[in-house]
Amino acid sequence: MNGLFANEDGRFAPRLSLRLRFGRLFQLLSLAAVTLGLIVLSVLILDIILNGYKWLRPEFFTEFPSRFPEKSGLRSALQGSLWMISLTALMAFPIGVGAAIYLEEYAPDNGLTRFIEINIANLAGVPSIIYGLLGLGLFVRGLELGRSVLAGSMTMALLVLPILIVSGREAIRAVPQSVRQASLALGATQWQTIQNHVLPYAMPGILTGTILAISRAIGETAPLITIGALTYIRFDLKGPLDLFTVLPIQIFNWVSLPKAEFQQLAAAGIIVLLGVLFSLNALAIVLRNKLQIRW
Amino acid sequence: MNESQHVLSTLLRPRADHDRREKLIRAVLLLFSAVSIFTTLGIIAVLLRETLLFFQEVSIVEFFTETRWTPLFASKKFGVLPLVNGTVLVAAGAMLIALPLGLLAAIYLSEYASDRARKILKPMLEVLAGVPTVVYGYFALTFVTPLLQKIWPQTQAFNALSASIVMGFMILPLVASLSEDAMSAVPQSLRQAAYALGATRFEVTLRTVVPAALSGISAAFILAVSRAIGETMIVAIAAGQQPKLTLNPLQSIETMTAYIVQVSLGDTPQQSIAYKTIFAVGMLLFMMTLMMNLISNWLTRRYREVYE
Amino acid sequence: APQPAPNQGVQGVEGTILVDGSSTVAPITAAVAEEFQAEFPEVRVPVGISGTGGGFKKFCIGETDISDASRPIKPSEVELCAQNGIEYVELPVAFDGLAVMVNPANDFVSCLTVDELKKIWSPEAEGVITNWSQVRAGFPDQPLALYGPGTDSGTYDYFTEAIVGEEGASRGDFLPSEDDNVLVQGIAGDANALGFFGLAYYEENKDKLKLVAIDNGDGNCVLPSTETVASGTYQPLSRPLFIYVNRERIDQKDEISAFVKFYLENAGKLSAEVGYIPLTDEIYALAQQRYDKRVTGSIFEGLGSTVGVSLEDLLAKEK
Amino acid sequence: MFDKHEIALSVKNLNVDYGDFRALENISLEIPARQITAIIGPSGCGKSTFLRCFNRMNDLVPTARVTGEVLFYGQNIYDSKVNPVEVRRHIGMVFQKPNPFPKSIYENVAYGARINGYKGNMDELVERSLRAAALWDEVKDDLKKSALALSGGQQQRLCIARAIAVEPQVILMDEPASALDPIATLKIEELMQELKKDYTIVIVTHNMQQAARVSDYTAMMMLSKEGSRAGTVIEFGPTPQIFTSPRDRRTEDYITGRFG
Amino acid sequence: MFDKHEIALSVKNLNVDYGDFRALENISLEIPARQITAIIGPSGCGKSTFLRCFNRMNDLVPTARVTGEVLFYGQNIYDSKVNPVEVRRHIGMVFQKPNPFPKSIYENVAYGARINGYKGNMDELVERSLRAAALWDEVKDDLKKSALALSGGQQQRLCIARAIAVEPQVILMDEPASALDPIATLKIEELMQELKKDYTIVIVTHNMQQAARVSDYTAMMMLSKEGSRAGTVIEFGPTPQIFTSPRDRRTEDYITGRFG
Ligand SMILES: Nc1ncnc2c1ncn2[C@@H]1O[C@H](COP(=O)(O)OP(=O)(O)OP(=O)(O)O)[C@@H](O)[C@H]1O
Ligand SMILES: Nc1ncnc2c1ncn2[C@@H]1O[C@H](COP(=O)(O)OP(=O)(O)OP(=O)(O)O)[C@@H](O)[C@H]1O
Ligand SMILES: [Mg+2]
Ligand SMILES: [Mg+2]
Repeated sequence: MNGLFANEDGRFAPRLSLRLRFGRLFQLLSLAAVTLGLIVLSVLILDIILNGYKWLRPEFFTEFPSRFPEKSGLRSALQGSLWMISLTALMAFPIGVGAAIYLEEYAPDNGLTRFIEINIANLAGVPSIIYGLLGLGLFVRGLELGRSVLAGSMTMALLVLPILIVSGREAIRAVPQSVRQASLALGATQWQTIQNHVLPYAMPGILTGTILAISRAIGETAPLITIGALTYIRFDLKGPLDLFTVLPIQIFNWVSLPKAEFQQLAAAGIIVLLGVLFSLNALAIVLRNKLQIRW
Repeated sequence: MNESQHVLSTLLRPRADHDRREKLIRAVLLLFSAVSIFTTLGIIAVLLRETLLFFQEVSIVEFFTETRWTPLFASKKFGVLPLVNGTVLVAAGAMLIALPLGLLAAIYLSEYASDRARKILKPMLEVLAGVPTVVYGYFALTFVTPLLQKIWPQTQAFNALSASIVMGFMILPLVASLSEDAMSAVPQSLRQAAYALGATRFEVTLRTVVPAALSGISAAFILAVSRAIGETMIVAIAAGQQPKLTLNPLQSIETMTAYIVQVSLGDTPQQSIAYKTIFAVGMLLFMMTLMMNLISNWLTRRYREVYE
Repeated sequence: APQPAPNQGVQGVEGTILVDGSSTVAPITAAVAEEFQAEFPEVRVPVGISGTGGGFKKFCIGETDISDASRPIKPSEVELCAQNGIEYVELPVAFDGLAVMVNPANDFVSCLTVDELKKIWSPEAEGVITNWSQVRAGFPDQPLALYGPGTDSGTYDYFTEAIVGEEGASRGDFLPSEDDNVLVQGIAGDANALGFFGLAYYEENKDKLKLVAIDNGDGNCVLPSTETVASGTYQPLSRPLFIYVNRERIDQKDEISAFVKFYLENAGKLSAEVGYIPLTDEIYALAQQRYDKRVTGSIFEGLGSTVGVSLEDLLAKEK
Repeated sequence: MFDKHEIALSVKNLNVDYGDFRALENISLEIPARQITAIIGPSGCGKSTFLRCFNRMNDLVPTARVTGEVLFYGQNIYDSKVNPVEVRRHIGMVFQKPNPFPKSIYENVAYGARINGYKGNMDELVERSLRAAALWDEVKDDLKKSALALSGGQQQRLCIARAIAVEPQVILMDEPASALDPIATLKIEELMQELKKDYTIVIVTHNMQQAARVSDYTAMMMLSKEGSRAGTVIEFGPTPQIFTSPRDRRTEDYITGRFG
Repeated sequence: MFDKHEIALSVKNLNVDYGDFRALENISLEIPARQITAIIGPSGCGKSTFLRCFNRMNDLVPTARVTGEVLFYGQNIYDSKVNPVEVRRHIGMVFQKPNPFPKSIYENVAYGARINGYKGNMDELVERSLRAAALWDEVKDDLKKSALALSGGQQQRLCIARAIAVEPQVILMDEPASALDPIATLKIEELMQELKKDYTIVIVTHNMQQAARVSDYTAMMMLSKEGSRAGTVIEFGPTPQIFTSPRDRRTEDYITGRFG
């Protein structure tokens, strides 16, 4: 190989084989990182599935919780989770994306903007239980929504907003400036430019944020317990102002019961929760893959 | 001349409907951003009153200098340092896993994996982020801890390390996903420029793509650190509830969040001083993440590379 | 078993009964609610687990109708209720036995005296009593690892009061967890372990744990069981569990009075089903009387403790 | 100077600063309507910056500050009452680096018309614009293909088609033919001649021949003085005059230095 | 054909497909060492695609498939034993659209030298490369400034400086002067004459004058046949011959159609 490029004049020392070996090592390392993550996931999921698959019978979905494991189901929790996720997404998505747009596209570079920015980053680190306290004071008591699924969703929306905003901003920032210029030069208004170009091109990144946010919201327990989501519900959820429970609370509850069968029931509950998560995310993922542009 | 009149009239007749719409949209979006301010104000309002009440009974000096934290014992000591210690220990451990592995995973997905592989692998990793944290907690306790005990027999049944490890894996997809997005958004022309100079894929990745995506990567890192500090259930289950000033990850510790959840779901009367501690601890946690964010904000502003 | 069809059961009574409070008591209330709703399909009884403290906070400002409690109401909570004009009827519903356990690999401990437990758990023991040989002459030279419920739990408070003599007074260097299943894991995986928690969790994990009998100073080693707890021979580690009912709403809302009545009638059977120990028939009868008369306030007021007191005596005194 | 031509754009005492750095200094000139005006000058002297002043694109560069006036048929477009969106709608632009939207070819062309509420037949408009930009034949079979998969020159012509499609009154072109082959260049130049019947055209070019060939008026830009890095227009007049008898020594040097 | 010149690159039966679409068809030619070879032809005929074949940049286009051989001093660079990194190290490239790194000017130039383990004085190398690319005077006071704040032409010259800095054996330039003013163009052309003493240069240009002025050999590309969209080299030879007595009718049409 070195013979090929013979007139190397000694002013460079490319040491290519070393660099290539280094690169291969690095590639292996990064592949290992992905694999390790997936192995952990598989072990975790396998463990759960082995524990719980027996309980995934039709009754598991149609029955309410009971003190008898065989008669127990997660009907109310599943309803609650679906309601809560939909309401949360409905509130958090527009607000989160809107805020991201404002900060990237409109906000002047001043103190207020910087304050908002830091504020958002900071909110991402506030423990979820504190959001629970906030939700209890603000929505349950302040707005008198009671311990309704609406109050829970609003709390959850606040909780996931930072994730949405931060990822949304990064996605929007990654849209090349030249695209904005092209659109504005055609006489598009700023909003038209955002609506027709910035948002569509940033959508894959925004959807990643949405996936992460939904994932977070669907698995959270502590803030909902604090605002008074109930663990034990034997009736159907009829509207946004109704009392509710969610899958992770039901799981949390089963896990803490003494009977071993309930532990397995919890595992089955987790399988269902992951199933819900998967189907919701699948939608976002399909969309994301469709929308991905390589510049 | 009618042309100039026409131009003049259209120029000075800014399409009123458009204009009003633009203003409205801008105002609404500003309002959306302000939600975060209201949230913060709300949190401060929730925390501040009780925190002040707490500090009327306990001196701030004791809070920050005392090395024992026993508000629920008969002999009460209010030194928050053990809790801070636990939080930092677990979060640092989790970051040691999540940041390098997450970034490496992102690099693999963005720079090495084929299009098809990426489309399959990325969502699979993201499922990791959706497993309820309670599940992770049990996983740490019943799977990771026994493993650790085989390696280091002195490992306690509840310990910081297993919580750190599992939390690291929980946060990994957050880092990987967001970083991968940032790297995918780096224009292909930059990669070409580097390749054309005889850079290997490794060098293109590390010297061109990663720096150009640094803004997004650091945003992911900050979210990850914040998430680690704020995570509750894993530590509450697997790391124990024993506030201790130690750097030994094999020991049981208690984090600030685990303490907050323990007390807020526990049997202590909510009017007691013991209960008020959670507001003081929450406030401190809030301040800590705020400091961290101020610093990282300053850093990213300095080192951000804008590409076009 | 098939669900009762909606048209079965008692008609006419409808509404929602909000229950919140201790997670220890919640399984009993949930079991009662399950049976109750089968009979009264128009009544909805959701049960929350905000903890005894969180439950009382909500109860005393009128947000809930019934509060589950693993300890009697405390003075600050009494005051809060009073401020908001909330009167309540306090009703014991079951016993919770506290079991002391070691790892099955431990072949030298079968019985411990209260004094030995005190020696192990008292605050002075912290960093001092760290080896089984220090507990009793003849125990092997083997490190001692302690497990117990979180310091925020009623169980912990009860245990420290009963063993050490002061609520919340104990050494700090034990491994606590809010979750009894976590403790099971801990003790099952640690040959040096000694720990305590609710008897129900032992019953479900007999193969992983070894139960320790308790000698209450009289030389008799007693193992906890339904009989020994109910009869009061397993002392001092059994505690009563309660529900508190909003006095005003009993009369305002038919569904609540129906529910409480149903609760007292069925608590014995149902609490046993979910792993707790029923009170004696006499105590249930006394509780029923107390309820019928709508006696408000706590029988423990001024007492501040449930350790070593006989529920039967206390309730009887009230008549 | 151009008694026979109406004045479309008139620049008065224009300065542009990027932060501390003054990029344009004290420019005044008048651009005749329905004529082609070329801006020439060495790289980095501020041609693109100057061009961006005509449709307020400099608003988008955060550090840029424009002072002075640009009158569009007598109306100062930097007046606070004027909406820049409206300005850009009437004064279109083709950029130096081709910047197609990452959408299909069709969508790229149709976009501007769509947002401006074009009421005619869109397919026709797209075809007409692509033909005018000499791109139709190459892409007619594949209008759905992503614009990013086009060659450099194709992208540039697409951007021209896109700008034409909204039928602005002025078209600013920043080196529109720099990425084009002679045939395409000629077509673009013919297109300009065509467009000039109705539109005012300002082009930046560093191709002297092109300037000489197509433009009616030429503005010669240079760094204002030795050592400074601020550009200015040192000479402006009818193209033949600039190319045959420039008054400024530097213009002569620049032009002759290149010709031949 | 060029007995006096060693052959640096030799192309044999080269085809390139983008997915289903054949972009280049059956190209064979030989590029002499230490000479300047120009590739001319209409937009979209595959000039850039062809150029990218010389340093395996097409490897980076997922849909692109190259068949045939490109021999570099006799060694097929598409051989599986050959590492593309090594190829690119020795066959440098300047792209059609300027693509500076979002780093400082200095870092842009130093980048390639650094990764290739340059042993000399980096400051000197940066200065030398920037001077060679005729950019030094404009940026010498501000080497820390972001490359993105440069004008279009400045960016292009920066990319040239960056490519020179690693001292490759062959330099491929895709329309290197398309964004440059005549002065800078002249400097680049002079630079090429300078470089050609040591280096082999291949440039794509649509500027006939430029091709005639600077190149020693010229390859004329066209779509291979009417109706097809695959490009090929229809004529190749010494530049004077191509420009004065082309053998192919289409070459003559193309060149004469443009000149004058
Ligand atoms: N990545 C790609 N995917 C699909 N088709 C492509 C891609 N890149 C180029 N093409 C097509 O291949 C043909 C040749 O493109 P190429 O960029 O090589 O042209 P060119 O001769 O350099 O043109 P120009 O002078 O306009 O730059 C064009 O029809 C173009 O649309
Ligand atoms: N965004 C910016 N920030 C700071 N300086 C800038 C910016 N854009 C351009 N400049 C500087 O302003 C000067 C004029 O730039 P401009 O792009 O207008 O030149 P130009 O005449 O169009 O050059 P070219 O022919 O190379 O395109 C240059 O010195 C350039 O470095
Ligand atoms: Mg320019
Ligand atoms: Mg090209």
